[in-house]
Amino acid sequence: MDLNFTPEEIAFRDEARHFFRTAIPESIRAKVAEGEGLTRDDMITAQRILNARGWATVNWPVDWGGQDWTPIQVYLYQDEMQQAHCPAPIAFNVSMVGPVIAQFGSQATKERFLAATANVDIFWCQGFSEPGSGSDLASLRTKAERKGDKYIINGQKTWTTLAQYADWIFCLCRTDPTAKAQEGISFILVDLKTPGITIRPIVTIDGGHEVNEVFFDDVEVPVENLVGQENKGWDYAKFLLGNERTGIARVGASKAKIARIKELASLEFVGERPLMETPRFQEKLAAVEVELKALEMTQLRVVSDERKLEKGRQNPASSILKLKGSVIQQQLTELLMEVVGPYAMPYQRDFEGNNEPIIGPDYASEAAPMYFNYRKVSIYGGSNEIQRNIIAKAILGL
Amino acid sequence: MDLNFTPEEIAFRDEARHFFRTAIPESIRAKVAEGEGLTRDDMITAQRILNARGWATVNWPVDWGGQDWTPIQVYLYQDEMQQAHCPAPIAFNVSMVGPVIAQFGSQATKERFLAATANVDIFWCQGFSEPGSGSDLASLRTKAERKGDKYIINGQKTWTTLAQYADWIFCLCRTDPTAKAQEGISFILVDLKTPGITIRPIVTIDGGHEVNEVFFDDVEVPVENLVGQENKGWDYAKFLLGNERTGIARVGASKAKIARIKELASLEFVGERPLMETPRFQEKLAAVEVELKALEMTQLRVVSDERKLEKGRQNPASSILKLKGSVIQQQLTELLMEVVGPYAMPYQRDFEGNNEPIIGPDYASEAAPMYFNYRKVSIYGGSNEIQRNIIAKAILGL
Amino acid sequence: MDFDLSEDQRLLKDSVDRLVADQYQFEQRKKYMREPAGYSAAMWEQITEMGLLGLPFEETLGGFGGGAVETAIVMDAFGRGLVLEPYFSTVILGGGLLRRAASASVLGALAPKVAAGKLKLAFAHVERHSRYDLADVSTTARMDGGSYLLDGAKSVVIHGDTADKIFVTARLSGDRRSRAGIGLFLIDAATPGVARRGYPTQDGQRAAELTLTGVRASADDLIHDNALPLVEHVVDEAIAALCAEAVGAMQAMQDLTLEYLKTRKQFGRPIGSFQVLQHRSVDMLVAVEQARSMAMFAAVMAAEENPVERRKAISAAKVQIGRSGRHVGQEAIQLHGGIGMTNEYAVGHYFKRVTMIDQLYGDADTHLSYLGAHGGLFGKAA
Amino acid sequence: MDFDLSEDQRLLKDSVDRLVADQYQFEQRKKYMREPAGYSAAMWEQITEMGLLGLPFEETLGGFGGGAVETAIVMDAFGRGLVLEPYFSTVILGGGLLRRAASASVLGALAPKVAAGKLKLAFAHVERHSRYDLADVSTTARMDGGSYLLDGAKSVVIHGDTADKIFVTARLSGDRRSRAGIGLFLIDAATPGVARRGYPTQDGQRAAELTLTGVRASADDLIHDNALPLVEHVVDEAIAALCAEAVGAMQAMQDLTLEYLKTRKQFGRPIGSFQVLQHRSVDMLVAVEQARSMAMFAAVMAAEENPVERRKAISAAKVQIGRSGRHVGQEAIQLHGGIGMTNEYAVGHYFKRVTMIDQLYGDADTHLSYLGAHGGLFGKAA
Repeated sequence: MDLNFTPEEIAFRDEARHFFRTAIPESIRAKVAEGEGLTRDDMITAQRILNARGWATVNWPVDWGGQDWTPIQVYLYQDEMQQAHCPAPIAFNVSMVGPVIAQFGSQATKERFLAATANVDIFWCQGFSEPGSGSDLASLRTKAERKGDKYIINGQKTWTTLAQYADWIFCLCRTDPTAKAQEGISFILVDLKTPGITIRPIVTIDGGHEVNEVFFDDVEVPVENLVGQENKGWDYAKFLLGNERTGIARVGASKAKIARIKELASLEFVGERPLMETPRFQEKLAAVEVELKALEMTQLRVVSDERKLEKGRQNPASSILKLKGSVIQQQLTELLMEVVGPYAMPYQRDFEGNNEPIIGPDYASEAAPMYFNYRKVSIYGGSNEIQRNIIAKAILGL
Repeated sequence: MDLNFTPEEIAFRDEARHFFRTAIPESIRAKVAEGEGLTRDDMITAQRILNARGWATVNWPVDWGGQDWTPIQVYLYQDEMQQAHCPAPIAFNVSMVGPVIAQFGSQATKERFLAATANVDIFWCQGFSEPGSGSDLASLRTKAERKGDKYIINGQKTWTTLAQYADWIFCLCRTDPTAKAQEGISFILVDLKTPGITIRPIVTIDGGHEVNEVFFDDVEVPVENLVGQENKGWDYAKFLLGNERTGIARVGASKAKIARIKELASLEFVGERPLMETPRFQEKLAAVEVELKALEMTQLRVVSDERKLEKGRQNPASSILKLKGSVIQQQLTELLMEVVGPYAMPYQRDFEGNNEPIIGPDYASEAAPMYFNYRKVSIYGGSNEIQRNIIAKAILGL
Repeated sequence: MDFDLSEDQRLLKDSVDRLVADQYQFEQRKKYMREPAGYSAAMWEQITEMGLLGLPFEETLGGFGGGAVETAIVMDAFGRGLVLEPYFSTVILGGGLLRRAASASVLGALAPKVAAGKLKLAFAHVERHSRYDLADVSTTARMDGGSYLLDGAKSVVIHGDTADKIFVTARLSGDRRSRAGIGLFLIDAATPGVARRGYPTQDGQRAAELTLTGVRASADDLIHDNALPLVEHVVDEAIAALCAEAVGAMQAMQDLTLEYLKTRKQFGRPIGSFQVLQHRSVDMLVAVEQARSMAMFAAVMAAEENPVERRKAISAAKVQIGRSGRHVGQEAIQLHGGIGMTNEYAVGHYFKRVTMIDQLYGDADTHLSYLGAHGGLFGKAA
Repeated sequence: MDFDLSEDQRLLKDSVDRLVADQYQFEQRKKYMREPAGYSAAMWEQITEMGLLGLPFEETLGGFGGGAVETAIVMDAFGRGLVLEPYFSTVILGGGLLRRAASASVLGALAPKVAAGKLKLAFAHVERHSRYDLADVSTTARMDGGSYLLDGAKSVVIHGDTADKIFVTARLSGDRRSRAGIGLFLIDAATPGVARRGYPTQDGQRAAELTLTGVRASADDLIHDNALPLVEHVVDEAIAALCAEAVGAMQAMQDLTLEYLKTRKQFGRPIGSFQVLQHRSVDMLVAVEQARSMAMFAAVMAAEENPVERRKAISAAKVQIGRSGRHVGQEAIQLHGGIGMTNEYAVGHYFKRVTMIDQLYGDADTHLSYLGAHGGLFGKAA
C-alpha cells in the first residue's frame, strides 16, 4: 500500500495540468469558472482540441480512439480537467452513445458514427426520460413501429439536455408493445432534422435553458439506425448508465469551487475582517473540505480497485460517489451564495446581450442561479433516493 | 392574539416556581439536575409532597383528585416543575394507569386503586412490550386464560421500567387467542407479589438499571383485576398512549439543561478562555436554543388550542412535540459531554456505595452516561420512526 | 396567553387570504410580473382600497393602527401568493421609518399619502462592503449653507426603482462604522443627482442601484440626525414581517409537495406511498411548524423596547426561518424531482423567495453569531 | 498510487483478524474485562508472541519496523474486537515516544523489553484544565542537585494503572502554556511519591489518575528537555491509529445492524424491508466508507515531517472519524431499538468506544477549528 503517486503518475498529472491550462482557451475556462453557460461553439471548440490530442474519448476502445490508461491516469485526467475549469467532453457523445455504439453497434454503425461523434461533427442528445417515466424509466411509452425498412416513431421525450444544440438524438423506444416493461425496448439513433420532430425549451428556475421537450410525430427512421438488436435497448441503456462511475463525484470541480470560494471570501468583508478570516466561515468551509478529501480518497480507492474487480462487480465504496459528490457540490454553491451576501439578489440574466455593467462584484451574478441550478444534481441521472434504493439492494442486500 | 401571560397566569407560575423550589427537598432536586438516578424513596417522597397539595394528579378527573386547570396552567406547572429539577409524578401511576382506571374502571376498581395510586401507596409499572412485540405492540403474545374467577397468565414482558421498585404491574394480555391482532387483548392489573412472577434486571449501556424483564408462569389473578371489559384492552392502551401529549416535549427539562450547560461551560477552559466564551460553542448552543424556543412556542400553540379542539382531534403541531423534543434533549447531552472533555471518560458508577472522591469536576461523572442513556428517548414510547409513520398517515394523509 | 385572533384580526385575515386566493394564482402572478413596473397597478389599487397601506398608522392618519400581528397576517398571505407589489418597502420599511423616526408634522403630512396609495417609499442602506451592518455607512452628507449635499452609492434598494421617495442613510459625522452620526434623509426620487438603475431580483421582485451625486437635501429632508437605533428597530420589525412571509411561502411549498406526492405515480403507485418520502414530508412539516412558531415569537418581540432583547429574539427567528426555509425549499424541489426545477411550475418560485429572504437583513448564520455572542435565549438559572 | 497491501501486510492482517475472530468474541471479551488488570493476561501473552508489540521498532530492537499502515491494520482489527489490552498505551504512545524522543541508548535498552512484553508503558499529559492542549503543562520539574523533583497531577492516563513505566510531561521552564521548556520524563511507576488511582473508562478500558509528590527523577529519566514537537508528532500518529480503530468499530456496528435488520421481524416482515431503514442503512454505509478513507489518509500523513501539514491532515481525519462515528453509533442504536440500549448486546459497546475515541486528543469540533484556522485542506489555486 503506497498512497503517494508514482513519478510516472506525477509526470502525467503535470503534463495534463499544463495541457488543460494552455491548450483550452482562457475565455472558455473563465465561463466555466464563473458558472456561465457555454455556447455550442465553446463546447465544440474545446472538445476538438481534446480530440486532436486523442484526449476526448479516453474511455473508448483503443481501436476507436480510446486511451490505454491506468485508472489512476483516467482519474488524474478528469481531476486536472475539472480543476482547470475545462469543459468536459460532451457526455452524450463521449460517455453515452459512443461507448454503446462501440460495444453493441455493427461495424457499419461504428464506422458511420464513432469518429464523427468523437469530433462532435455530430452533437448528440439523449432521449430517455418521458413525462410519465422519470425514476421509473422502464415505463416509457414512446413507440417505434416497424414499417418495412423504417421505424415510425411517435411519443414525447423530456429533460432532454442541450437538444437545442444537438444534431442527433439517441432514443429508447418501445418496439414490442406486448412485451413487459424492461423488454421490448430498442435503442435507436434519430437525426433531429427528420420531419415530425419538434423541440420545445424548458426554462429552469435559475432562468437558464439547458433542457427541452422533444416531440415525435410519425417520425420515419431507417432501420439501420437501430443499435444492436431490436428489443435489447434496456440492456444497452443499463450499460450506458453504469458507465459513468467515477467522474460523477466531480471531485476536481469541487476543488476548483473551493479555491474560488477562498479567493472571493477574501474580497468580501464582515466588518473589518474578510469573510474568509471569520472562524465561522472557515469552519463551515473546512467541514466541506473534509468531506471532499474523504470523497477523493474514496474515489481513488474505487479507481485503483477497478483493475482487480471482474467486470460488473462494484466496490461498495463506488456507490457513494454520486450520493456524496452531489451533496458536496450543492453545499459549495450555498457557501458561494453566502459569500456574496446581498449581491446574490439582482437577477442579471436579463442583461445578457446588452452591455450594462454587472451589479455588484462581477463574481456575484451567478451565485444564486448556480445554487438554484445545482439542485438538479441530486435529481438527474437517477435521483439520490433511487441511488439509495439501488445501494440498499445491491450492496447491503436489503 | 396575545402571547403574553395574563397576570393570573404569572401569579400561578410564580406560585408554582416557589412551591417546587421550596417544598421538594434540595437533595432530591440535585440528583435530578446531575442526572443521578433517584431511589424509590426519593420518588415516593416527592410525589407525596405533590399529592398532599393535590398537585400529583392534576390531569385526573376533579372528582378523583384532578385539577380544573386551564391548559396554560398545566403547561406552566410542568415547565416550572422541570426547570426546578423536580421529579415528575411517577408516570405509570399518574399518566398511565390512573387515567385508564378513572375512565374505564368500575366504581369498585376506582375506589380500590385511585387514591392509593395518587399517593404511591401502590407503585405501578407497565407491562406492554414483549421481546417479539416492540414497535408492533399488537402482536403481543402473553396469554391470560379465564379459569373460573381467575385469569391464568403466562408469557413475558420486557423493557419494564422500574419494575424493581413496583408493587403492581398493569398488563396487556391476550384473552382471546382466536381474535385478530388488536382484538382479544385485555387490560389487567397484577400484584407483583403473586406467585409465578420473576423479575430480571436489564442493565443499559450507561451501566444503569431502569428496565427489566418480567416473566409470568401460571400467575393467578382474580377476574376483578380486569379493567373495563374483556378484549377491549387495546382501546384502553390507545387512550393511555394518546394521553401524554404535551409534557413529552420536556421543554422545561431542556431549559434546565441549557442553564446547567451555560454554568458548567463557564468553568471549563479552552486555553485562557472559558468554553462558554468561544464563539463556536456559543453558536452551537444557541442553535439548540432556537429550536427549543420554537418548540416551546409550538407547545404553547398546541396547549392553547386544546380547549377548542373536539376530543380526539389533534393540532398538527402537536405531532412534532415528541419528535423534536427528543432530538433536542439528545443534542443537549452531546453538548454536556463536550463541556467536560477528557473527564467524560472515567466510569464512576462502580464507586457507588464506596466513598472514593469523584474524578475530575463533580459534574463530569454523569455526562457520558447521560448521553448514552438518552439515546432511549427517540426509541421508547413509540420510536421516532413510528412517530413519523403515524404523522404521515394521520396528519399528512399519505 | 391566547393564540386566537381577535374579531378584527380574523376579518383582516379572511379578506387578505381571499385577495390572494382569488387574484394571485400563479398564472395571474406571471401577468403582473410582465407589467412595466414589475407588478400589477390594479393590484396596488386593490391593496390600497382594502386599506392595507394604512395598516401601521393611526386612524387619524388614514390608517387602522395595526401592529406586528396584523402585519404578520398580511405578510403570511402575501407569502402564499408571492405578492409582487411594493408593500414591504412602502408600508413596512417606509411606514416604519416614518412612524419611528419622522417628526409629527412629517408623519402627519406623508402617512395619509402612503395610506391612500399616492406615495411609494423605499429604504436605501446597503453599500458595497456594508454587507448586513446597518452602521457601515460611507455615503456622506455635507452641510452646505442651510442644506446638505449627499454623495455615495446604495445597492439592492428593494423596489427603489418605482419608489416616489427614498429613505437614505448618510453619514453626518464619525467614521465609516461608528454607530453615531448616521443621518436618515428622505429624498424625492426626482431630485437632481439621484440616478437609479432598476432590475429584477432572483425571486421575481424588483430592486435598484442608487447613486447620489451632490444631491441637495433640505434641513426638512433630514428626518433624523442620529437614526441608527430607530433604523435598527424598524429593520427588526421588517425581519419579523419577512419571517411571516417566509412561513406563508413554506406552507405553500408543503401543500404543493403533498399534493404532488398524492397524485404523481411511479412504479404503478403514488410516490407518496413510499415510506421514505412520507418521512421526508414529516420532517418538512416539522420545519414549517417550527418556523411558524418563531414567526409568531418575532411578531410579539418586534415591539420590545430593549434593543438587545429584541434583536436576540428577532435573530433567533431569522435563524429558524433561514434554516427551515432552506430545508423545506430544498426538499420541496427534491421531492418534486425534475418538474420542481422548471420555471413553469410554482414550487421553484417559492424556493427562490425563501432563499432571498435568507439573504435579506442577515442570513441565518449571521444572526446565529449575534445570538451566541449575546448569551442566547435562555437564562443561566430561571 | 496503490491501495493494495504488500504480502507482509496481508499476512499481518490475516493473523490479527484471525486473533480477533477466534479469541475476541463479545462473550470472551466480557471474561477478559473481569480479570484483575481489566484485560486478559493470556491475550497479552499471545499479542506478544505474535510480535505485535515490536511493530514500530527496528528488527535489531526485536521488532519488525512496521509503519503507520501496519499499525492501522492492527488497530482496525482491534477496533472490531474492542480489544482491551494496553497495546495503544504501550506500543503506540509509549513506543512512539521512545522512537521519537529517547536517546539511542534508552531506546536500545527499553524497546526490546516492550517488544518482549516485559515492559508496559503509558503517557500522562492531561491536567485538570489542559483539555486537549498538550502545551498546557502545570506539573513542574525542579532541578535538585543532579536530579529533578516532579510535582503535579495528571488525569485520565490510559492504562496508567497497570503500566510499569509512565511518560510524564513536566515543565522545566516557561509559563503554563508556553510551548518551550516542556520536559518529557520516564518514571518508574514504583518510584516513591507516585500515587495512582486506577478505574474503568466508559468504554470498558482502564485509566488512572496520577499524583506526583516530590518524585525524584534522575537526569537519565529526563528523556527530552524540549519535547513538545516530538510529543505532538507521536500524538498525531496515535490519532491516526485511533482513526483506524474507530473504523473497525464502525464496520462492526454496520455489520451488526444489517444482520439485525435482516432477521428482526415486526408487522410480519423483516424490518430491513422498510424503505426508511434501508435508506438510513445506506447513509451509515456512506459514513463508514468516508471514515475509512480518512483513516487511510491519516495513516499516510502521520509520517509527514511538516508539523502543520501533518496536523491539518490528522485533524481532518479526526473530524471525519468523530462525525461518522457519532452518526453510525447513534443510528446503530436507533435501528436496533431497545435491544441496542442493553449492555448484554454488543452494539452499545462499539458505540461507547467510538464516542470515547472522539473525546480522546480533541473532539471533532476542536480539530475543525484548527483546520479552519490554518487554511483548510485545499489550496486557493492548484
